[in-house]
Amino acid sequence: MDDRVILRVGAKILIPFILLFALYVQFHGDYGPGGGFQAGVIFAAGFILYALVYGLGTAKRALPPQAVYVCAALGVLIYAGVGFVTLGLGGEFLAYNVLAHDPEHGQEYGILFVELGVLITVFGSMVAFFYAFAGRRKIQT
Amino acid sequence: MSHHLPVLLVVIPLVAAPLAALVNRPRVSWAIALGSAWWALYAAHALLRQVMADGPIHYALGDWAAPYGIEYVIDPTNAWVLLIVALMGAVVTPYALLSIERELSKDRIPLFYAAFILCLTGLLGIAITGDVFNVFVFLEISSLSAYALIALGPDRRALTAAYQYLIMGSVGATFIVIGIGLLYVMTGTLNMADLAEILPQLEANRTIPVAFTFLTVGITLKLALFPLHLWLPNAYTYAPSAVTAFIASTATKVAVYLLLRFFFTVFGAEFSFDVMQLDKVLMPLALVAILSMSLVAIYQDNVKRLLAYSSVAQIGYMVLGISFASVLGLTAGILHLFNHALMKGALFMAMGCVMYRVGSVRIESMNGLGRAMPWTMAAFVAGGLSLIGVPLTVGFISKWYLIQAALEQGLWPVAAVVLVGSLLAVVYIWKVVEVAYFRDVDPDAGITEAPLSLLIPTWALVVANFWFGIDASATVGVAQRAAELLLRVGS
Amino acid sequence: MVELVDVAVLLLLCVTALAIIRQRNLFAAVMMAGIYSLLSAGLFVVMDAVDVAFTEAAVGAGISTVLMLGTLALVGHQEHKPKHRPILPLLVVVLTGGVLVYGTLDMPPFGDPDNPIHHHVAPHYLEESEHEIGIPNVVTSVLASYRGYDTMGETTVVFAAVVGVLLLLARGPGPRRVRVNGLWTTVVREEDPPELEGDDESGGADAPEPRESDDG
Amino acid sequence: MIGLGLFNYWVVIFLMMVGFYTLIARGNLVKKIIGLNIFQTSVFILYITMGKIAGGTAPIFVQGEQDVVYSNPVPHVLILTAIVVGVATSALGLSLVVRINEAFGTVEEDEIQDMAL
Repeated sequence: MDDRVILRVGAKILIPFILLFALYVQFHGDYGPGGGFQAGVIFAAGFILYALVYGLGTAKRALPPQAVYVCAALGVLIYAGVGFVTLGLGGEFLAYNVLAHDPEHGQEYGILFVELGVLITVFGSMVAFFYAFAGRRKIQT
Repeated sequence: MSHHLPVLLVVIPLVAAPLAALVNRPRVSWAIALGSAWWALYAAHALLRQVMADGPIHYALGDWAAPYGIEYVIDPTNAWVLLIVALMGAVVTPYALLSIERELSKDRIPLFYAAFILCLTGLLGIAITGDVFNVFVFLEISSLSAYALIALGPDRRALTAAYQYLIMGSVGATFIVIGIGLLYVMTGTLNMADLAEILPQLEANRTIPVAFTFLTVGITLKLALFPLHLWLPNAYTYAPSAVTAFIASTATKVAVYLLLRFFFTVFGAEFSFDVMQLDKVLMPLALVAILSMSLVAIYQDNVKRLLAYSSVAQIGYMVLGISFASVLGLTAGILHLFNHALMKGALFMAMGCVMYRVGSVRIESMNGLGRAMPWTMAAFVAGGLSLIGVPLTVGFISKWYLIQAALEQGLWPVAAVVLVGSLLAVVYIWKVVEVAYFRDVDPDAGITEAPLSLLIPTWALVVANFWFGIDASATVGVAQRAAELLLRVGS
Repeated sequence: MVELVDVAVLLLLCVTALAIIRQRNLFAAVMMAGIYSLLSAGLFVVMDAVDVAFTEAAVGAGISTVLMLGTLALVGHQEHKPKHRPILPLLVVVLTGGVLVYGTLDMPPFGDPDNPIHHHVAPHYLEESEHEIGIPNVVTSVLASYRGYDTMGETTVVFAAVVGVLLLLARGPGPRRVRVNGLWTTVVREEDPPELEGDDESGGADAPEPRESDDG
Repeated sequence: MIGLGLFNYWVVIFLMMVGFYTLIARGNLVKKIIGLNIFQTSVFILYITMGKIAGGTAPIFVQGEQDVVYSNPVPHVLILTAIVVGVATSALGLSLVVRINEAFGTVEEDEIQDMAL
């Protein structure tokens, strides 16, 4: 590990910015290009970079596979949950208008939450894919 | 509540899947799967009743009116398909409990049920939607989970079967996407009803026929119509028993439904059959499928593979019904969707019982099983009779309508092929019966009857085979209504 | 100017695609597939699809490439020479392509604002989105609200893939194979219980070195 | 830009067919997935090409600007969905490849077929 100082220092500097950028993409998706999906992938990419540089074991200690797997399922539940909330408030499924007093705010909240669901599932899924492939050992012969 | 029934039908299983994955207790996951499957059956049945009584149901998701938003549209045809899918889900899930515990390691069971419910969700979602791109999304949900489910089979060839299915399925899905894109570029809409309205107004052009071709080929790949059936025999043979029973009785049915929907609702019968001359392609393919695949089935040593080839032949019957483009023909095809699900479900589930006790479904391992597992083999024989088309079974009803439809158009050679297909079915079913009832059982093997939780679902389907074979008025009524609406006659 | 970039990128895409077919070293092929994705992302920017370009760059050139490399590290990277000439696939491809080209002949020309595609549903989104939804990015408003149900389906597709991948890969370190009399034989089925326990490597048994081949 | 006529579509069709060919003609299971990716990415280009309007701009409103022509957002939305579906399919396909390699010791189709008989 010691012979990759540049890589480690470089990653250390880059990763916070990648994660920050992901958050920007998530919350700026209403005004510019971006949204939950892109943010999720970038978030995952930042984390995968961490795993590549510092080793899979360290990465799994920081973010256990079980947590990643819960994320992947949780996002779907959040998305569908927004739908159930709108049903409960008397609207059609995913009709965000009923979420607030005026439709425009309702749409804003609805989009915020479903994009959050997308972010969580996509982040969880991409890292889960990475763990699954990287954690598989080569066949010993 | 009942107003939201269409969306709840799909969304409750969709939410159940992540829950089943999260609880991580095999039996609890199974219970969640069972609950969502039975809910789907209840909802699908309620929808069918509502549609038959009050006409089509529309549900605007997100409250955005079509064509700006995505819309669920339910008419007799897809209510019928929804019921088939939900029914098979509801019957196979209780069956899966022990069958899967035998065939899969324990730590995978929660994920197995998650994938199983996702597959159910996807199939329901395809059948219920009125938006062509939404079809693609749900098609992928069902396909991805089906690939994973098939790969779980105990034999290593399950992996290659799943891979082959994944490649052919993805080609099919991509073709469908191309077709949708071409339709969209010419019309500017993705809503099926809207497309149906705009397409006839377009002047003759070369893009729409190409879109039609790509959609047909793409769906046909998913449908496993001869000669694009290559993925099916391996997939059905090597998948876990419960998965084979479920997928064999639902996935291809939903693909047939998509064909019906695109041919008759979106493009219209006139375009599909008069302009594109679809019957001249479909009918020969269906006839070749019936004859050649029944012949191939006779030469199989593995009973699941035998039944898989028989399924390809049976898909031929359904497509044959469509290719007549008449009310009788469509009625026969739509009826056979349901009837074939009942018979193949029963047959594959009987084989699952054999797998449970014997650990193999090769013909030579079934010596004397008629005595060792009387109920299982009786179910197999009953399903076989239905497959052949003996009177008092549902198979007879399907073939009766099919032959009538052929004779109505004076196509007596076609009717003859249907009969020959039945005779071939006698031969391959007899192969199994002979071994099971006329060979001596190996007394040391100590094989006993399958447990009740496997037998009861199997026999439920067997009873349905006779029930709807003796009194077909309900099923024929729905199928005929669906056919009339698709052809836009009498309404 | 736009046309020039468009044509140039398309030609580069063709070159890359053909190079991928010819390349037998799969590592190189995967890298070129990444380039292909990146180039198409560039093309999407030229065609005003910034959201798509963003995603394609992150997924096609990022995640897909990582997954492919992960696979190659496990399965080896040399492709065999095909044994026979692929006449049938070539026929299928030429036929499919021919049909598609035939289908384009009556399609409205590229970029024409009079295309039917721009006149039915799309203008509604562009005109109404601002006061119906209230956010400036129309792609986001269509994605998350007008066609929000599709997006829920999409999220479910990703989840389905996770379920599938975990079913196939997550449990067990995989079987061991040994060579017996010149034949490969699997000696430990991964269904065997002892192997199943060995998965949670949150300890530190193999901590620092995930794989040998992909940190370049 | 209208001057390009159908040229764009034809190049895209060529790209699609290159991917399709790799998918059906090659025996290496990883190469097939690469082919599938190219095939799908090219279909994405086809969709985005359809949505382009000459002189248009990305469909994001800018405060205070009038008379702007926006490109069609719908294909963008559809393709965003399709990209996700595509990566999900590749991930599943690749995990199957890994398992096939473990079970058969090869990822070449013809060798697997010899063994599976």
